[in-house]
Amino acid sequence: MAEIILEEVTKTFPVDGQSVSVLAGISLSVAAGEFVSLIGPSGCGKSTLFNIICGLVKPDSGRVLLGGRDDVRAGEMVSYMPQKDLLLPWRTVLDNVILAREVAGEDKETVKREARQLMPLFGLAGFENCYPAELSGGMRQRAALMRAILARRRVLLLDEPFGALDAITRTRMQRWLLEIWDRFKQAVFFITHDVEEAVFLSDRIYVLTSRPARLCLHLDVDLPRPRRDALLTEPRFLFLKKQILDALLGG
Amino acid sequence: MAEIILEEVTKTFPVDGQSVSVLAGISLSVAAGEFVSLIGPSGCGKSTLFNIICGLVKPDSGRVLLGGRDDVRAGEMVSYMPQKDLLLPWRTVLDNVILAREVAGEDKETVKREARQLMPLFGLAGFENCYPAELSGGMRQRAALMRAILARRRVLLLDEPFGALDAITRTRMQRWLLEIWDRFKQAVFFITHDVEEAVFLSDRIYVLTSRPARLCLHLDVDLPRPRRDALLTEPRFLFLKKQILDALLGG
Amino acid sequence: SPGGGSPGSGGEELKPVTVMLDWVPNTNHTGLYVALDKGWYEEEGLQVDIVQPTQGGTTQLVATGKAEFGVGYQEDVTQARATGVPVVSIAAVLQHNTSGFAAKKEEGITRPRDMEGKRYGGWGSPTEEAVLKAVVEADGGDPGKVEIINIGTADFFTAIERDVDFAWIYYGWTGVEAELRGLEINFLELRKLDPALDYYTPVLITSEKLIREESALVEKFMRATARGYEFAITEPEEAGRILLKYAPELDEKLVLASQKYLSPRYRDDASCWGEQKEEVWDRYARWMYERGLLPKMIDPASAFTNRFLPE
Amino acid sequence: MNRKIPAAPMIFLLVFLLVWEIAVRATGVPAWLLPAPGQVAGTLADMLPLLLEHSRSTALAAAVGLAAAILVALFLAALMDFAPWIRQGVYPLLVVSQTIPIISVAPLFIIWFGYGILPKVVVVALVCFFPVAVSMIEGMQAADPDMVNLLRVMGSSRWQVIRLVRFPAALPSFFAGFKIAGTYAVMGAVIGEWLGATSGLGVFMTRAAYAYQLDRVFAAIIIISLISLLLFAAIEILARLVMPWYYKERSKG
Amino acid sequence: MNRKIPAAPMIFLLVFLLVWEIAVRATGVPAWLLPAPGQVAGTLADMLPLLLEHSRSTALAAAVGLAAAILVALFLAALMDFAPWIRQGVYPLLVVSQTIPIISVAPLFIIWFGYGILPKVVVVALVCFFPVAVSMIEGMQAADPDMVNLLRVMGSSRWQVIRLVRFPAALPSFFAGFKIAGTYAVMGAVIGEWLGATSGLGVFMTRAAYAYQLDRVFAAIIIISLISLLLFAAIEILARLVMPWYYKERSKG
Ligand SMILES: Nc1ncnc2c1ncn2[C@@H]1O[C@H](COP(=O)(O)OP(=O)(O)OP(=O)(O)O)[C@@H](O)[C@H]1O
Ligand SMILES: Nc1ncnc2c1ncn2[C@@H]1O[C@H](COP(=O)(O)OP(=O)(O)OP(=O)(O)O)[C@@H](O)[C@H]1O
Ligand SMILES: [Mg+2]
Ligand SMILES: [Mg+2]
Repeated sequence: MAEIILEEVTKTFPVDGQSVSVLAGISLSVAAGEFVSLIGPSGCGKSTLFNIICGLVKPDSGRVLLGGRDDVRAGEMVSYMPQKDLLLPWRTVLDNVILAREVAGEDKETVKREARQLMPLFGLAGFENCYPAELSGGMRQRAALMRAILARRRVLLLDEPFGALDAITRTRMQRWLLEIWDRFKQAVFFITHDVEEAVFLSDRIYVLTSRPARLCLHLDVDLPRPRRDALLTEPRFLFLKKQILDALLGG
Repeated sequence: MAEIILEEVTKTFPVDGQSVSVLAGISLSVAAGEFVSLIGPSGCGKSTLFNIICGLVKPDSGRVLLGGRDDVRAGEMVSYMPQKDLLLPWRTVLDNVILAREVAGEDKETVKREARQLMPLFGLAGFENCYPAELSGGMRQRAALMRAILARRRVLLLDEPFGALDAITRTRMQRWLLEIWDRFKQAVFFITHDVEEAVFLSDRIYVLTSRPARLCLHLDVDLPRPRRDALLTEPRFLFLKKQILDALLGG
Repeated sequence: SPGGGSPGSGGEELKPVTVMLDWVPNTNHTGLYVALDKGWYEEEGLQVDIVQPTQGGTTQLVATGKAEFGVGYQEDVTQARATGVPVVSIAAVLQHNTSGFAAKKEEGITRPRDMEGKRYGGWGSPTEEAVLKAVVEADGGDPGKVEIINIGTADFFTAIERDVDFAWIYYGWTGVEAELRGLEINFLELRKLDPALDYYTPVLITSEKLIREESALVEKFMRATARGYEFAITEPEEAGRILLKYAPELDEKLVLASQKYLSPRYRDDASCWGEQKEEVWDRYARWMYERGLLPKMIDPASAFTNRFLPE
Repeated sequence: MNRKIPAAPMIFLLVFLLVWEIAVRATGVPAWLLPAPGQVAGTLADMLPLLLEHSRSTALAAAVGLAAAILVALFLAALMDFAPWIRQGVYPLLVVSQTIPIISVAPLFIIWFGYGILPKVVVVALVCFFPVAVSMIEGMQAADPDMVNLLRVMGSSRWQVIRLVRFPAALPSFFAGFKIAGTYAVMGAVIGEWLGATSGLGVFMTRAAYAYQLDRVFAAIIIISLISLLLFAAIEILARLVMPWYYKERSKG
Repeated sequence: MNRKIPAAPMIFLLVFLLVWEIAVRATGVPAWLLPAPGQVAGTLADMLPLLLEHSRSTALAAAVGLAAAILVALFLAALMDFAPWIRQGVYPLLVVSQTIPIISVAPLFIIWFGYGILPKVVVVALVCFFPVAVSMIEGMQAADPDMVNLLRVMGSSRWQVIRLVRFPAALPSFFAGFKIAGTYAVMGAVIGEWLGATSGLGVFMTRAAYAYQLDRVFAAIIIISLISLLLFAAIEILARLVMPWYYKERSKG
């Protein structure tokens, strides 16, 4: 069953008096348990698309179905990691990462215990009681990712979760994200700028053109799972990567 | 002559009651007209190092020399692009990018003309009169980069300028940054997480260990300039890249 | 503008003069407004500006010369002079004290000792406490059994609605209003309770300096003012209407009724309007001094003067 | 704020008046204690010319005083940003300036400023500058310290940091203080008139109160409220003009 | 704020007093108009026990009124965040509530609340709740809309959004309003005492004013200022306790 279905979604923003078309008829879907990536030039409308799925931005036309219905509150199904980390400055790291569960009314202490155990995994051990302003850029991003994952919804929307991470940490987090995904069978919808990352992680990849965004490539990543590091140099992998890069260049 | 010299700089932050050593004796230098990169794991202290160079954070011990002197105001020599874009939300894109020149007392209209011409290069044409909140993440980063470059100082400190950009835009901006650098002969001190990017752009690369940060590798990039895309697959390039990755893994 | 002086009719320069009232314009001030309205001040070469003040500021402002003339009370002038504020009373607006204690009829306060066990609503001056104590004591009551509450700016009618049983009123205004409302009250007139309490209230005041240096001005002012009050004595109805012209915010019925009550009492048994007797000043100052209300006894003869009253 | 339903305040006001009217009639409160809205409306209509005449001088004093207050407040806020010791020295004095009951030093006011419009203006300014100054000072302190640092690295002078970052960052807070001050301005002028004046709504009210005409007092209060509401609305509109970025961001959702 | 130089306010105060003393002596202003600080200090020392006794009831009214004001303000601010029509309907009424000169409706106060501590508390609350409410409302509106949106996506109720984002985001603004209100509280109690009371600094001042003892009036003003400053300092300390994240961030540089 499809968790997310977008049908011919369009969106126009008024920019400086004129109206700029951002999304020009996007249709796509993310099935249950699927890992789908979204790639596109900077400023093409990826974050806007996420905002539309979350119900934060109203599309000008087109339909958004969550779990097959158009009347479901996004919050019930979807957990969202925005591009800006949006950590609450008045909450410590620990209090920030448990936010979604606290909102859901769960016992704070239980969730905190769970969160404390995950801290080392996100490289945040020892910083539980820091305020966000005391973290480095990458640490903030990891905290935001942790908050989204701790929410435990059926769909994870991740907007460039690894953008501020160094190569090593990034690789480690990728591997670990795949593990999580495998374990909890959430659907993941993933925005990234890193083509290699997209191919390595995804079942399917949508590539968008620059503004106004249209789909210019819809790619099935027919690589076996579990994915191993060795994959990165295999011809099929490189071929897929090349296809995407070409689509981006051509788009 | 060295534009920036750090001698045995150390820095400790109080974190949650305990003191966490962040920089454990860092000595490095950036010569006039040189392109130097800084790589290190997320949260190791790279941004802190930049803040120390700018005089925003006081080191616990060690010396910072700018232009060979320790009494010079950072602002006179250095232009800083912070990791957070820090665009002023009440100024339009155009007014944001000219900020440093306006502060220097230059005629606003002249600088604005100059800025307007550069807008397409940064992919911001048509968004001159938008407020930052109306930009995408990547566009904000490009505006912040543009602001730093328009400042025209002898040293450019860039903290992950291309983190939020897609592969294509990123490549284009890299090439263009090299051009600028070639033209204006500024020294560039560059924080990045992308090892390939560092090797492609730099004269020299410093690699830091994780917290507390120490230098674990100091690498001369002995690749000819001008650098071409073909370089990316040359053995020497791949060797240097591998050396850095090993240092990061070992550190 | 209400209360303002009109420009001179003749070509000669008019001397600007400020009169500061004691409070809101009322029938105590009618003579001033009549003189203003009839142009009698201008005839004397004065351009008079009548200003409504804050409570308590008039005496100081007259003393400093910020206002040439003001409306005050004997008690106030005595207190001020004892503190060194150089003001002098130049006319008694009313010949006798028309104030007293009032209560609703059903309270049954017909003499001071009935105040025992009742609650008195005052405005917080030390003198009123002393007065209250004196009259209750003189009537054989225990002043300690009278509860005193500061009702500040609240008016009599509101105050007696709740928490307060009796208060100190001017009959010429509040008592008349009670009559108009048909509210039956018991009124204990102060001067009937103790002759020492038959002091002048209100009075017109000026500063010692003005008397010393510009006595001609004071004379001119008083000439026109006396004319105004004489007119108010003989023509209450018209005088009341003149007051209403300058203070249209007031209640017409109340002003006219009050004027009718006050007009015969401006001069009363005196030989002319405004006359003051040293005996009255001396008696009340001594009374205050004996009760510790004054830091020192004043010279009653220098606290007032009749010399500016027209023959 | 949704601008499509300006009916809401009207409805609230009507409900409020209705409750008041009914309460007065039901409890039989006499008019000299609490007049019913209907009666007040009648009085208001009768006295309108007189009220408007008095309003003019009150409104003028309020406007001039408010403008002076804003200038003083902005100046002080900027000054206090220059050094912590100025801040620490001046802030308590500002607080003290607000704790002096104006009425009790009224004679001084008249001696210093005379009987004209000046003392009223001074009272208004004294009442209004404090909320603006505090909001501005706190708002400037709340500016993102990283932005301030960025400007410092750019070589900004202190004054440039204030002008380019702290002031604009403090604008939402400033307008909160401005709204408070605007609300107080007319009231301040009325209090100023109690210090001594020949015209103005304060004069009107004291006289009406002295004559036990509470309906007239309430008519004046209605005029005061209307002027205050107009002022408040004007400030709200000004805020939208001065901070387009702020309202744009907040109307996205 | 640098906590290492608490000498600054003292120095400013001394300079201020010195200027005042010299001005009084130089111009020969009589004591019944403006007493010199030296004289006031003497009076203050003499009258201290009496002043402290009066202070007690004033301070109590101020504290209780301020606390009530904070509660009302927080409640109203939260209420107005629930729907734009509530906001649009209630906000003007709040403004109107501030434009009514308390003195002119004093009789109503007394009818409703009698002559005990209650009318004073009500006056203080009425004076104080408005700055807090406005600051809170505007501060809540200033919360980062993206954070609010994030909470919405998490499925927060309106109340959760208020509690988890809008309230904490509004805290710096809230404390600005709290400081303004705290400054007004003691003054409000004194005004309340003018409406009718049996003890308190307002009563003391009225009596002293009747006897032209301006030195006593000023002694009372000094006590009022001191209590207000203490209250102000307490609010500042409270702010530091409640918003450690805020002050941490701002002391980095
Ligand atoms: N103001 C502060 N207070 C306490 N700790 C701080 C503060 N600023 C930075 N730190 C700590 O210093 C360390 C280094 O931070 P820094 O921002 O320099 O890292 P970085 O190398 O730039 O990381 P990234 O690549 O993730 O941006 C982190 O552990 C961080 O928690
Ligand atoms: N609130 C807004 N008002 C006006 N324009 C907007 C607004 N939000 C987004 N836009 C515009 O919509 C376009 C797409 O923005 P979006 O953030 O979706 O891009 P993106 O694909 O996420 O880019 P990036 O990779 O740089 O984050 C941009 O041109 C941006 O200027
Ligand atoms: Mg984006
Ligand atoms: Mg960093």
